[in-house]
Amino acid sequence: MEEEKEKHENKMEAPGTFALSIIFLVAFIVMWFAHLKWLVEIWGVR
Amino acid sequence: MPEEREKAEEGKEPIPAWQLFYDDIFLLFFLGVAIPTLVYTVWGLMEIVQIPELPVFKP
Amino acid sequence: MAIKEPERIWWKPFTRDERLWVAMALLWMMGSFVFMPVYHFIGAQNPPSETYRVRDHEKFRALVDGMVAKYKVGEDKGVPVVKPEPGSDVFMQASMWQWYPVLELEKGKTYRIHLSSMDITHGFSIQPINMNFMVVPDYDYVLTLTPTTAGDYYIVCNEFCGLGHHLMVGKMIIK
Amino acid sequence: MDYRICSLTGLKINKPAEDLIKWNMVTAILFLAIGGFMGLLMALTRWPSVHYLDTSHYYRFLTLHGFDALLLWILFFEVALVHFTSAVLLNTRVVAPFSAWIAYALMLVGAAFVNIVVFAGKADVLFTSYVPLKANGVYYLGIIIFAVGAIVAFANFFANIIQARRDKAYQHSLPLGTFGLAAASIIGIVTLAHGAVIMIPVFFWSIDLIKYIDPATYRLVFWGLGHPSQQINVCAMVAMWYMTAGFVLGAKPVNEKLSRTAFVLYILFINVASEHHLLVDPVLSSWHKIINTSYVMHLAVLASMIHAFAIPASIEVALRNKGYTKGLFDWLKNAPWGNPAFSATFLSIIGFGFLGGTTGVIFGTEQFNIIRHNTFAITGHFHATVVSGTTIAFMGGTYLLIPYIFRRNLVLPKLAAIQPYLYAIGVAVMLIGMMAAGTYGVPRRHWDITFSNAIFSFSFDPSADMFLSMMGVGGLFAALGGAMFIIISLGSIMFGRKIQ
Repeated sequence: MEEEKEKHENKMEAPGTFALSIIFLVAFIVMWFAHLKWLVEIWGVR
Repeated sequence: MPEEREKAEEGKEPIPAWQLFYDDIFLLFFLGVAIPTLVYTVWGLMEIVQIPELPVFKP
Repeated sequence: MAIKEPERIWWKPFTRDERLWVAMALLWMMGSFVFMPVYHFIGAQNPPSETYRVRDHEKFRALVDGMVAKYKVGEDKGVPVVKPEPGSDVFMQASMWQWYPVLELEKGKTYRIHLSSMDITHGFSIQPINMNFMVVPDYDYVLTLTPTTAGDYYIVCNEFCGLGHHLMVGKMIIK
Repeated sequence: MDYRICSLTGLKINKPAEDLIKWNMVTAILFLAIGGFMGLLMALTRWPSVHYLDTSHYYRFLTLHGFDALLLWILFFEVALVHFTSAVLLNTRVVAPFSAWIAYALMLVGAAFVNIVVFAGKADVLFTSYVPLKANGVYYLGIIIFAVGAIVAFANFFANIIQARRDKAYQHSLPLGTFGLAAASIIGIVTLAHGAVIMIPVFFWSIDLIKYIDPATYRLVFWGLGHPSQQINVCAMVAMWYMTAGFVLGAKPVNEKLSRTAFVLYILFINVASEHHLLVDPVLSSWHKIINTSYVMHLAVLASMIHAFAIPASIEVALRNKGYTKGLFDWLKNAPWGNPAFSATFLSIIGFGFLGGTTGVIFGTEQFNIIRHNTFAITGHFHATVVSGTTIAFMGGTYLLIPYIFRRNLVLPKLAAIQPYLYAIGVAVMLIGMMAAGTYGVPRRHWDITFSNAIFSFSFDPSADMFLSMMGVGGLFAALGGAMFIIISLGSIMFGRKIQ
């Protein structure tokens, strides 16, 4: 039972999707930081 | 553990509490109405009511 | 299946890829959430929230006129150009379809810019620096603004305000 | 009871449910045709070298484009999904067909009021109709009637669920597709209640019975309608993704706990995203802005990222089980790309995730909103979510349901196979053009960005013109793809070969 559970928990069910998701996350982070760059270029306001 | 397996086969193993919570559509309904209404609408209206009048500025 | 009722107990542990993905996504989301309050204290660019209620539009108009009378330094296409003192309260009036008056500000100095509308909702969009704020009638929105680059800047209305919406352009001169 | 057994899926289909789904779907498609045509006119006007419509027609048709394409097409389709998931998927019945038809009639009457009054030129106020901008009373009355009808329709979902439970149509848990529509219905009721609450006083104000509506209060409560109505779409769209993967490939959610957690996070937290529209408003305090825009700590965004993983993963697992196990992407190569229901779903996941979701989180961040609010980038963002996300998903849903519900095969199957690609590429080009133009400060909802007759004249960076032209070209392709969808779907419903 324990063994079975461990085996399940160490399984990669969808490695292809996982790789695609990482690409997505990287694109997301790059876009976010591009906006941070645009933000600091504007005038000060508060 | 054979005993446990037997129990599961009979369908007697208790359903986890989280699963019961997720299955309770009407509790979710209540929370789904209450959270945005309080956090967004009611709080927002309270702030709108409390906005001060335009003070006097020296020209 | 998404189209059938799941097995009796579906509350089951995640596999490795699921666990990793949820952890990474959660980490990134927490990071981008914490950014907001943190930048509020350390950043120079934050949405202002100082606001006053303007029950009487004439009261705001009188403040604008008082400022124009005191600080007027010229005219640009018939609109008075005003050069207020750094640090002072500056009043900018929006109406269909004009920004009044033209402001002349000093680079690197801080001003308290009051925005209010005399009629309907307008959008205060400084171009080409691309900073955008809303101007709501019956409210005074105070931007504590520090222009950091010199040049001519234009104020475009970017909230629909009737058929003359596209004619509503104002000007700011930063020296 | 009046049931038939679907020969393709084995589902037990209740006759009133079938009729309700048919009528709501056809109505949705007709409003998409109107709204989409208006969208074409919008693209042709904002394309600088074409600049087709005059000022007043631009704003008039923009009002209609927003209402028909954003609210009517999507909500009518969602009501069809309400009946599909709460009655058909559970092999049970619509418990109160009469009230479901009342809901349909109210929605249709409200929709007709708004369309007629806008066409007549009495309500050039755009979708948001910010007071004190005033439209004819019929406009607000139409919205109220429509909202009440939609509330009744979503309430029907819960009535059906209670009855299904009594009929022992399910034991403990709803199927995931139904659970997704439960999330959509919960959000729908919150949303439409906000709409009714604010539109009723505004209606009285428009006929001079009430003197004053506070503009800030209107903005706050209106966005309790305006933004969450898009969150209904998100839930319904994600449920559609799961269901299409299930019907087409027999895919099974990789982990019910994961997928359901994501829906629960939507129910609890996604609605506060209304604040996105008020970030650079006066009135609200910074804490209200931060807590609300964070979707309560970005947990609702986490939910989208979970779905974005869980659905392709379920597709991958299903295809791997069919034997496509070589390497990382063999399954992707061998997916049924020629099936428009599947390809539309996959394109919708990519479009919504990469373009819509990311920009939504970024533009919804309190500070970033200063540089994006009311620029064309915002228009790009919500076209990414609503068009390249929801609309494409529902197009796939239409292709999926025509054989099951209308019992007809698709006409022009070759055209149907390429339609999702043409539409998705057109929309992607269009909205990338919009987003890029927005980074140069080009405003949304603006007839003439050359400011040729304005007192102070000013020009945007010339690159903005290039991106606006890109938007125009993309818009043309999208319109072509949209027209193909209308022809194929209505053609199949009327003339498709009958399935026994």
